[in-house]
Amino acid sequence: MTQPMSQRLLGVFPIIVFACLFAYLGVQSTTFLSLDTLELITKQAVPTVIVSLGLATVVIAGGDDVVAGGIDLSIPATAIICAAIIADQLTNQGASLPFAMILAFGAAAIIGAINAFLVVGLRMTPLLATLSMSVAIVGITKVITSSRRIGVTDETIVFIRDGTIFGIAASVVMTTVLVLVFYHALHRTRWGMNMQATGGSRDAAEISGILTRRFVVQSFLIAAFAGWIASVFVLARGSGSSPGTEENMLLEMVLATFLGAAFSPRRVVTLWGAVLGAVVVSALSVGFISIGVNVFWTGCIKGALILLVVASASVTTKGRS
Amino acid sequence: MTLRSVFARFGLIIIIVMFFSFFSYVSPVFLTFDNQVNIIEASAIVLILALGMTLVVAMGGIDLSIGIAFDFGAAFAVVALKDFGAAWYVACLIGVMGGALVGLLNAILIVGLKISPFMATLGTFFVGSSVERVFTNGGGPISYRRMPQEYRDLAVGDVFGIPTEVIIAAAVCLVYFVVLERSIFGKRIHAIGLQKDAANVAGIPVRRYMFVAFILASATCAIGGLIGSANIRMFTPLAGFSYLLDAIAAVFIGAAIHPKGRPNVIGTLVGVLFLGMIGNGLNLMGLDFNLKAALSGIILVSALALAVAQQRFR
Amino acid sequence: DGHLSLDGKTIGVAVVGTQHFWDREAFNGAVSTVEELGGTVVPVDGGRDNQVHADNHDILLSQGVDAVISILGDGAVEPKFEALSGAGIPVFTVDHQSPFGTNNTTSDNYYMGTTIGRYMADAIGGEGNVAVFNAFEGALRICGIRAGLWKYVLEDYPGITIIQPELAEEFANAPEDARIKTLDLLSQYPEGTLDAIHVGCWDQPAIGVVQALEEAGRTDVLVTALDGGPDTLEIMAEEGSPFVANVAQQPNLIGSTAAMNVARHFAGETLLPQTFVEVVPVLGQDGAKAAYEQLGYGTLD
Amino acid sequence: MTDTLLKMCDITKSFPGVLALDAVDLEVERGEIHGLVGENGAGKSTIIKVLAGVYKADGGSVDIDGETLADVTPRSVHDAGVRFIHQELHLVQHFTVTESVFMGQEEQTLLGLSARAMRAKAEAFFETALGTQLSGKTLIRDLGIAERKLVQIARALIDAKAKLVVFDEPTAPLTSGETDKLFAAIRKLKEQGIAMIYVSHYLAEITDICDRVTVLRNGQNAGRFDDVFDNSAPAMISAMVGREIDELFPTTEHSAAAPRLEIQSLCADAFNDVSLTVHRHEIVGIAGLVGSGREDLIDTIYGLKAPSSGTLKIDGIAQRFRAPSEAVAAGIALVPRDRRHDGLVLDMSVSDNVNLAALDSVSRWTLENRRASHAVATEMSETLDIRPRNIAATARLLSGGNQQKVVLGRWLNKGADIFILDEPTVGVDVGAKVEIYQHIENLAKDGVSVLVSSSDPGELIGLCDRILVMLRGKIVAEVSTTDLGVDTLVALTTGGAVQEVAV
Ligand SMILES: Nc1ncnc2c1ncn2[C@@H]1O[C@H](COP(=O)(O)OP(=O)(O)OP(=O)(O)O)[C@@H](O)[C@H]1O
Ligand SMILES: Nc1ncnc2c1ncn2[C@@H]1O[C@H](COP(=O)(O)OP(=O)(O)OP(=O)(O)O)[C@@H](O)[C@H]1O
Ligand SMILES: [Mg+2]
Ligand SMILES: [Mg+2]
Repeated sequence: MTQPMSQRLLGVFPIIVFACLFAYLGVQSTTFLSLDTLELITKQAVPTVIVSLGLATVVIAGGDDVVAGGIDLSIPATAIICAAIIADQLTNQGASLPFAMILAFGAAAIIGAINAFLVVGLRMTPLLATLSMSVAIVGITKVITSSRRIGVTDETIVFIRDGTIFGIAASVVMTTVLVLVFYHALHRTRWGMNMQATGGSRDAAEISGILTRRFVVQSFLIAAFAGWIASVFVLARGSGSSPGTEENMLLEMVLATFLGAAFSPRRVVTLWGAVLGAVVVSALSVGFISIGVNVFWTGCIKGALILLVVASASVTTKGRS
Repeated sequence: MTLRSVFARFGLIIIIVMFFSFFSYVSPVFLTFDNQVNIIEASAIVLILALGMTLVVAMGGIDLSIGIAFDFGAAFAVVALKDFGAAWYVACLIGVMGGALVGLLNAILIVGLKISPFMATLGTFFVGSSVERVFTNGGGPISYRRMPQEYRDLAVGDVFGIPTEVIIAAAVCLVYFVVLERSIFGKRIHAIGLQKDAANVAGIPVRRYMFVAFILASATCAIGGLIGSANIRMFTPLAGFSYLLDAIAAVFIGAAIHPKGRPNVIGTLVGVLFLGMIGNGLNLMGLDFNLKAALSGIILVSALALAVAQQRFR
Repeated sequence: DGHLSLDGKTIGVAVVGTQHFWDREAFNGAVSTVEELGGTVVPVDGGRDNQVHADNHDILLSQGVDAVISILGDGAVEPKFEALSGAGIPVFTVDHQSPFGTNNTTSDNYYMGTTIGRYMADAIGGEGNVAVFNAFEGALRICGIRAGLWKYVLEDYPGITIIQPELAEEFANAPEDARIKTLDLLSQYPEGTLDAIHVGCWDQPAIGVVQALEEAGRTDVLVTALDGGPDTLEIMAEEGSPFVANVAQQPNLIGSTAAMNVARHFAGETLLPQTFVEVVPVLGQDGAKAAYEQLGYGTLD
Repeated sequence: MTDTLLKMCDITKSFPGVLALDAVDLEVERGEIHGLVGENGAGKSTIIKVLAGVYKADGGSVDIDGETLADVTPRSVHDAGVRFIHQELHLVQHFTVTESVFMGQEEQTLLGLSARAMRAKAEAFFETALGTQLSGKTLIRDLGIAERKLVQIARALIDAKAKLVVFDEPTAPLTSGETDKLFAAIRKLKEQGIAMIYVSHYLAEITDICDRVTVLRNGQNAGRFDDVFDNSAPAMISAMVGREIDELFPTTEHSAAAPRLEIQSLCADAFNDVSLTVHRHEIVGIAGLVGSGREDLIDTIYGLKAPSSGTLKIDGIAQRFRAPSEAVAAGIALVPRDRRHDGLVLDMSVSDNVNLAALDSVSRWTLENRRASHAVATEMSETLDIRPRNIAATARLLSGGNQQKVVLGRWLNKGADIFILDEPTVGVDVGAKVEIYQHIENLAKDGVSVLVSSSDPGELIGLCDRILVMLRGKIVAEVSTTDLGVDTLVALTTGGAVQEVAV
């Protein structure tokens, strides 16, 4: 039952589109196709990659129906509140980084638990639960920071921002390790397969003896965990916490994760798809700048491209079923 | 009647009444006629957008681009008035058509290209935002202070003392109620929302209905845009986005108080008024604005949780 | 300045966002002047996210530009400036004073804050209750200066009370948001108990404030704000407008001046740490009309 | 071999308004195949779901291996060695065969999943236990229904720890060849001492493989057959329905009149060059194995799929349907094979479902006239004897047979000229079957053209005037049903060799 060549090509069509685009950008700009640019692209994608790991986990465990299935829109807000807590502790309260991180972890755990309770306990639509949670978290963040920027000069944070490991940006190395850990857990272990089954078909999973509720709960906790981890990189990126960064991150996260589904031959949300999606979105931004596209037009081109890819993915999937 | 059954029947209503009493208690102004009118007036635009959203959600979709439709409605109308000297009613028509254009794009993406509504309308949101920015050379407002009084009256006029925007919102609400809850069009929309394949086999032209519904929803949101632009006599690019969350929240609060958990017009109305009351009440309480932001978020989560819990107790 | 040139130079222009009139005009001024001087522009836009804005400087660094003009932004950009200047790329800031910048081109924010304070105090006869929209005081240094000095001036008027808590405007959909908040405020403070509303750092919300006052028939409440873009000057110029005072900036000129400063730098001139671009205090209907003309926005009849 | 493996005693379960199980006993001995039969709504699925831990019983006890289960949960039951092959194809569409077979029982080492080993095991299991070749890498969504059923079975059995396997109507989507394979597998399991509960509406299957049979009626025990013979079926039927059924099929001769539906050289992916004509007053059957192109043909006629070439005429006028709505407008009605997915809007009421296709006729100025629509639904539920007689009931809550009647009612209400029935009685009990057959017969009498596609040869022979046989996407025979034997028809559908079949 092997697929014919043409179908396999269709399966990777979205990847081909982007490969062509990047080749074009590379020809147009002398700097785009270089290792330095690649490092820059991945470095800038780091916070999005990490929150997308969280979202991908929730989607994998909850199913990819964005309204009724699994979605967690509160991850960026979680990252922002954790960043605010850490920045506040470090700069205003004079606490140590580990203590600040533990405090932030507590906050993230509470958020994850509330999300899980709302979705699993009360059976609230995840879209709704996490969207409203996001609003609440952003509000609480404002109380913590009084809507002010809090700068951070902690050594570790600065190392994550500027440091290198084996000559590669520290944040990229750390994120790569994190991605591998996530990938192994979700795609290469029994636990991960059960998580995937839970999202693939709740009924099927339950009948196979999988405790689906537990997995959905875990997915929200993991998402909050991803938000917590991301906060450190958010702090590093901004050398502190700046108000109002969650909105952009939210859009990029959703985009990256669901764009990733278009990259997957099975057309489902996967971890590596989400990571690739985040990197591609970041590469588009850098690429457009490097060939001097009018800044007012970049959003339009980005949006159109994404629609093109998602449409091609949807058309090719329909063609096979 | 047990406590549980009382809660199951009236849970959210009790919460609403509790908040109402609380605000009346802490703020002497809350209960005044003027302030109640303020709440209703401030809810008019949100209600119109939430109704468009109700239609889409009832059909099993979601529309993240209602803000763009709102903006297009405002932009088309203001430009028609300002640059083409159109009569106010012509401008209204053009505005609604501008909004419908957004719906058309959604419909083509969702019905024609079979992209999921979430992704498609997210894409429309990106493309639409960018078009707005390009069109306004980066996002500057288009102000038209000397717009015809009739057009301004869409927002600030009144009929027998009732503000026009409230009348418009009520009219849209009534039309939506009839269409969605009483007409056979609505019945078919609900059938599509519940089980698309079955509706298709039952001979409902699903694709055509979805096409029409997405356009209708966007056109409705454009009416909100007309009022919005009349309110401040200008078109502010990307203004519509700020209504998205409230619209979604209102629809789902409304669905939560429906016996079968379906999106519905009356529920949406209740949801919008509830959100409006909270916003107004917190404004009147004299809290620090950061604290207010936190409280309104926490109230939103709690209210939604209660609404859903109430349903579970049935 | 006819001798100035940016021929063969590539200049990065980073702006935090372009939705607001001020930001966009400063950006356009910088871009067009760089191009007029024969330079090539690499433009980047942060989409109103200070962190994205900061990140954009890394892209400019990797593009190997000759100089960077950075418009607005918060502390997140400092390490990026440090990296740029470390790589020998001079940074010219706009409205953002930085130790790593070669020069900051800006309006005199101190003057703006005190001037608008005096104008407002005079307009309400030195006493009364005033409300203020002031969400950005803590977030941006320039806003801190403007709102802080406004308050400093008001300390001289014991009869003026600033209503607590202060109000917060939203950045997105600012006029409509301010309109609704003003309506709520008006129902709280009936006729005779509120004398003025001030917007602490800019003036888009003032459009909605004026709208609400007119709707509620409360044009006895006076409005003051800062920036003085064409839209708000037009409102001020209307008959009987409650919007009585403003301090107009010249954002396009500011951007353009920053670009000229880049050229001056390359021409070997020594620049002062800050270049101040003139602001135009605007008082009353006639003042608005005059300013509108003076700033080259056209004429208002 | 009289030692009891499973003993369910006095199981009582009520749902709001329904006493689904009323002190029911079910005993299964080690190594036996135990049949469970009963009309639709008799309580078969409910007692199985009680055993599975899906429903909590109101009363009664469950003993497995002589030990009373303190808590009947999916896990405790699974640990006790009970496996379920559910009627629904619960599978993840985007999983591979291997992933599906090992779902919930993945094998892993310290380094992670043993993907290769699992795949080899799965493929070997299909080969040896089920006699099929199936690549472990194929995605479920690329499989046919029958293959998915096999995956489901493999999943339940692959760990080789099963003591009791419960099959809920496993053969419904299978062809007779596959059924034989399945039976072979079942017998092999039995040799290993594994007991089975076998739920089916096909009594021939029951008499074929079951050792003992429990009959339920109205949520109560209605008898147990400790010895099952080939000729036990009539006795079972009378226990099930509480009366004798001698006439399953109405026997009217139709005088075929003018042609109504004409198809010429219709081609699509799954079938080729199909031509057929259905006249007024005529019931035409389409026989064929699952995968013979029968299903795609029906979908294509109804506008669900597009043909690549060929013509379709109604009353002599060429038509091209791009969607079912156009077919409906041309007077065609489809009773689909998957009524839960395609037939009903499960969360709408019986009334709404009955009126869904003909809403225009119960509306005034496009507003729904509720009095009219309720009247229509009430009348339809009388005519078809839909139980419960509550038109406000949600369609989801009806039993299979009653759900089918609602679908039928919708089209009777719409008044279509051409009825296409795809597997009209799958999962429908004998009593309801008779009623449905009678309604089909009445339609033909009234001048409607009927096209029945079915995998039940007996049904086709009993019901139709003519049968077209499809094989590998082509019509290979057209036979009159007068004096047609089941074995002949089966021989035609399987492409030759006459086989022993279950009716
Ligand atoms: N969850 C439920 N809620 C309410 N009623 C139920 C529920 N499950 C089953 N019933 C009712 O219980 C009775 C027994 O149903 P059950 O499904 O066990 O019958 P069955 O023998 O499996 O029928 P079929 O042959 O159609 O499969 C029916 O009247 C059914 O309507
Ligand atoms: N949630 C529910 N509430 C009420 N009744 C239900 C519910 N779920 C199922 N039922 C009833 O349970 C019965 C059995 O459902 P099930 O899914 O087992 O189908 P079935 O009866 O086996 O159908 P078929 O006869 O087609 O095989 C149906 O008669 C239905 O009325
Ligand atoms: Mg059953
Ligand atoms: Mg059944």
